[in-house]
Amino acid sequence: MLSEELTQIPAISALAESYGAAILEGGLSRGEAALYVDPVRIIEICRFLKDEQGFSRLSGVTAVDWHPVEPRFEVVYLLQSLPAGQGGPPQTARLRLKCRLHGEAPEIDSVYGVWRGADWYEREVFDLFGIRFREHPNLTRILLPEGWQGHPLRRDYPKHGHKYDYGEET
Amino acid sequence: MADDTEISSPAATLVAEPGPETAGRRTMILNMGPQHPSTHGVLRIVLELDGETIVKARPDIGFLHTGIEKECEAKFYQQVVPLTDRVDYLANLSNNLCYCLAVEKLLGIEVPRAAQWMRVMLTELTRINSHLVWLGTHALDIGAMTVFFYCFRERETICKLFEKFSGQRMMTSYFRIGGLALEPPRGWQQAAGGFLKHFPANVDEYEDLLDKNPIWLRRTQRVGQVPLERMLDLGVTGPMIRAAGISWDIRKSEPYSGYDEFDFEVPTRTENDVWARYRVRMEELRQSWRIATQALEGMPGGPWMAAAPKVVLPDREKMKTQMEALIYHFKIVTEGFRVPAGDVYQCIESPRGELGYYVVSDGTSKPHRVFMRTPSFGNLQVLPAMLEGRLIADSIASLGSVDFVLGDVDR
Amino acid sequence: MPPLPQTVPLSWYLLLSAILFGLGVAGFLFRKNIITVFMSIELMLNAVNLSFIAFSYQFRQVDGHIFAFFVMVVAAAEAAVGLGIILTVFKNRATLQIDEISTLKN
Amino acid sequence: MNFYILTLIKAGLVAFVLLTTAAYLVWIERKLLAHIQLRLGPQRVGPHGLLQPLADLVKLVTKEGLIPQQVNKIYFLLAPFAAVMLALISISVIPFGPEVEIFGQRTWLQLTDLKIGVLFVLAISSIGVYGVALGGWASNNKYALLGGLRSSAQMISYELPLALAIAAPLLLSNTLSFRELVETQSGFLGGVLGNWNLWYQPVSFLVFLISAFAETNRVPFDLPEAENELVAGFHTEYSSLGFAAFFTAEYANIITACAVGTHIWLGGWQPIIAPHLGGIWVPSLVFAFFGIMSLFHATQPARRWDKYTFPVLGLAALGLAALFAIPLLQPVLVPLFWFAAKTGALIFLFIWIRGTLPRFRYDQLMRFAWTFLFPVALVNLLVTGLVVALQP
Amino acid sequence: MDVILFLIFAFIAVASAVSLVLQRHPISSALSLIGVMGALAVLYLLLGAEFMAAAQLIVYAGAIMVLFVFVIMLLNAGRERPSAASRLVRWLGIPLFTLFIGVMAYFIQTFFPKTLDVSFGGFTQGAGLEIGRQLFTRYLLPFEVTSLLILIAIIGAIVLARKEI
Repeated sequence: MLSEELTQIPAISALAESYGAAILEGGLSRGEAALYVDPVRIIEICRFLKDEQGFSRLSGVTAVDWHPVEPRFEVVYLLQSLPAGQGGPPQTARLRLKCRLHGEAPEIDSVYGVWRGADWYEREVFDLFGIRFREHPNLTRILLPEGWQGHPLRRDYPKHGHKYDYGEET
Repeated sequence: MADDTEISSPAATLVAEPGPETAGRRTMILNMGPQHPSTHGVLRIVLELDGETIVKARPDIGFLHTGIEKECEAKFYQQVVPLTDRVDYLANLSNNLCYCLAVEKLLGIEVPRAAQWMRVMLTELTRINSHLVWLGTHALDIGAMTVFFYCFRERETICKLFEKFSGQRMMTSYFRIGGLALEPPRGWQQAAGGFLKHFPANVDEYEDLLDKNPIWLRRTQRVGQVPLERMLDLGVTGPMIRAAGISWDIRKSEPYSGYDEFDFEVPTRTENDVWARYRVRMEELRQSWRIATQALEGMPGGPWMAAAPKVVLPDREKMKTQMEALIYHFKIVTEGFRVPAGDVYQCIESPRGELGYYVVSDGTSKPHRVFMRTPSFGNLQVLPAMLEGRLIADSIASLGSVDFVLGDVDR
Repeated sequence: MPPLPQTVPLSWYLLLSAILFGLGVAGFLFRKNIITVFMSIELMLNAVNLSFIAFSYQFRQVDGHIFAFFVMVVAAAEAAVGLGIILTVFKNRATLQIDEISTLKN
Repeated sequence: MNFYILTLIKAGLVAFVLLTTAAYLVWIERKLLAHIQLRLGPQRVGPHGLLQPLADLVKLVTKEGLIPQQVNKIYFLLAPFAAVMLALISISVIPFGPEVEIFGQRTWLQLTDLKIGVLFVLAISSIGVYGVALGGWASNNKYALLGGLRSSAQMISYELPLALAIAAPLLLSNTLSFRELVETQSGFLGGVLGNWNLWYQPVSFLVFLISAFAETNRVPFDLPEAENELVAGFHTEYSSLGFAAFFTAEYANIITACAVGTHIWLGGWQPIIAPHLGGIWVPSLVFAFFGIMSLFHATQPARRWDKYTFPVLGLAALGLAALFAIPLLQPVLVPLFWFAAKTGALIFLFIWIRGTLPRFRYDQLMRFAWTFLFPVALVNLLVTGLVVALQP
Repeated sequence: MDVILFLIFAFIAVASAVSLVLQRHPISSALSLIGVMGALAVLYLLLGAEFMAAAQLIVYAGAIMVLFVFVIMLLNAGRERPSAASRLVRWLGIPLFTLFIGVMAYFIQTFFPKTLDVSFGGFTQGAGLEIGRQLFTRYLLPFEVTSLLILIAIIGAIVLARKEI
């Protein structure tokens, strides 16, 4: 089910070997590898990628909202490995993990335990998309004020805000 | 002396009730920011102090959140460029560049070599600009006032240079999807060359003031250290991680915009303290100067815009003579251009570290989602690890060494 | 009202010293704050110093000055140690009220 | 009664001159710093911003004096008053020149001479900390409190090396009166150079200078008001006159410290060069040179205003040069010139350092005082004492 | 002139001392004490004790009291709470105090007849020279012993200031 080019990447083939069932879909477009994985097993996969495959860095965590479509949310993990190059700068490899989540009370496990750097990114996603990260140590709003209503980066959140919705643009 | 006013109030308490985390120790909560001279904008840090030692530091961000990512969803692709300026207002061209590269990748457009080189030259000037502001404010934080003015003297030249190119000193928006917004102005070589000619001497001047200054050394050496593993774990990038000994620079490891054609080095240090970050950035000033000089001297000829009529606005001249050009112009301006569906993550080395734009297209003329992986946001997470157990004065030096821009953090 | 004398009788100085000393005693006895009690002691020492210096004037010798000087030195040493003790006590008991620090046991 | 009138006139004169100097010191500092930093500094108010202090004064006085809700009002208002008062008191024992005859009255260019003048200045400066500490505490603001605490600890610590540093040259001069101190430094080494304590006591002079920086809260020891850490330190909550008072106090303290340094180490109003080598003409020459330079620059004005200001300045300087050349006035003016020149040089050093050095960290500052300055001053004092004792 | 100066500063001293006893806030008490010390320094000057006056300001007002103020600020010592017993003490206290002063005044008047006058400038040896000479000759042993005392005090203060006790 993974394409030929994808399995040539060692990290992905190793992942497919160990967690084949959890990889739902994969693609390589414009030279960038992206995998859709089972949200339930995200921690295991991340830990595997970090510990065994050298993806020591998490560049960021974000989400995409495909509003009318279900499953609505896509949580995107931007991973990067930093193995030392031969006498030069590190050769980096990048990998995108995506998890699809349903719009009703979206929830996923936090990868804070794998990369500490996920802390603020997950809080940001929670703040702007309303996706809950289980086991996150401090899942509170980070950019918006505590009492803010709604999650602005959702597609159904009006672009002009609630107060100034003139109904022309959506 | 009548003593009717109540003097003791919680605000003046150095010795507060023992908190749960610090059982037995008496601490004071100090609210540093959002208005504080050394938080470089509107960062708020809640410090728990034991005397002048920081027991706990909790950064609080979001005071400058303007919802740029949301705004992008309402704009045509080319209209997003001016928004990216406002993200990191000290490295606006880096943001322009990163966004343009991402969309160009989605579109599959090849940018002409001349435009690439010009982009490289200007982004390196941006890096110099940003590092100068950093050095000036950082030195001012530690109390060296004069360095600030010296740095801003050169920054002024760069700003004037930018104004020459784009008509704007800070919010240049000079790069466009497919190339440059305007043709470079007449006499730009002399203007840029004049600046680059004197710049190395200026860097020496800054170093004269700081490098051997015992007070500066005492204030920066062995201050703000964080274990390397912790830094990697937290996703720290840029000069911060290079000062910790990892020679990772995206310009080298994942070259973009023709950086592989330039000869430069990635300065690293191993001390991983404020001093090392200072040294790394000073070296980067020199390397940026090298790149910019190379770009200026070897600037190839040729067009400044990609040959992609559906994306790039046509020449003024052509517009007046060719019907087709006029139609394209009309269509691009009124309804934008369509971008094939898909997603890309493009990252570049901004002055602060890894700057990445994750652009998702649904096939329409407006981006479905633009996620900005900004370096300051990632780097700022290191603050608690850096500040806790240190003195207030060290916190100032450490904060400065992170070199964050609040616009970049809050977006 | 009798006219003011041209010079100050020495006894006035001594009386002033006595008044200050008495006030110091009063502060020592009345006040509850340990720091204020300590300051009252300093006031008494000052009063004594005044007497010393007045006597020194009377005998036209500097010995009184030297005694006052020693008193000052002792007061400085006492302040250093005493305030150290107060800091420690406050750290352990979180109070400066002297009647609340009545037991040696915590 | 003549004595009282004369003293009153002198007190008024000294207070006026000191306050004006303090105000103009701000202007001088801004100008100097600006030129160190390749700027022009104040330019708008008056030619070369010369009326800037006046404008500042008007601004500060007419500004609303804000008293925040949470402060302790009495001490909040008392603190700047105490600071400026203590700063002005200590100048009263500092002489500006020798005994002179003005309108047939022989008088000292000094308010009063205490036999223990040096101790008096030390005493007042040691009390000076209350203004800062009290202001920081009464503001009821955490930054201000930290600033106040820092400054009290800092000033107690630096008081010690300061006193020890002053003690060493006192051993040489064997007096505590400023007047006699300067007189013991009269005469010329080898008939050429002023016989100053500086040549015998360079170490103590350095220790004194460093401690004076700390005592007056100047860079690199300006931690009590370190704006980058503590916003504005102890005067965070002060505005209008309260702020102006603290400011004036700071500058008056600098002047006092520099004057003390001048008297103890630099020979007070004694000339640098012996009179027979033309020492008496030095002021005239300096002013004449300055005037000619100004006139020369007026021929090539860099700015529009310079066409008018430089000739005025040049003529004024030439006039001063002529004034200093009048033999009748020389006994009064030349000592004054030397005193002002030496004090001014020290003040220039203060400003120069501010333009150059970063700030210490708090613990480094304390460690510097206790582990370096204090032992150095102590050893210097011991050595001096030994030498003085062993001399026949 | 002497009398006027004496009366002014004696009044300041007594008023400050009364304020010290009656103020409820330690900072006010401390400042009152500084007032007492300042007034006493002037009185010392009148008595010809110039050195002691300066020392009074430097050591007492400039060092010891700064320490007091520092500690009060550090601990943010609040206003004192009057305790139950104090009212009784106050009723008894004022008569006792008056009695004490009265007895003292009686003794002073008895032992020191009015002929002993103090005039400014009547005693000129207090300017440091004589004090130094006496201190390092006749009182050398006590002087050295006090230095030992100070050493002990320093050690004691350091031990007390250490965190864990």
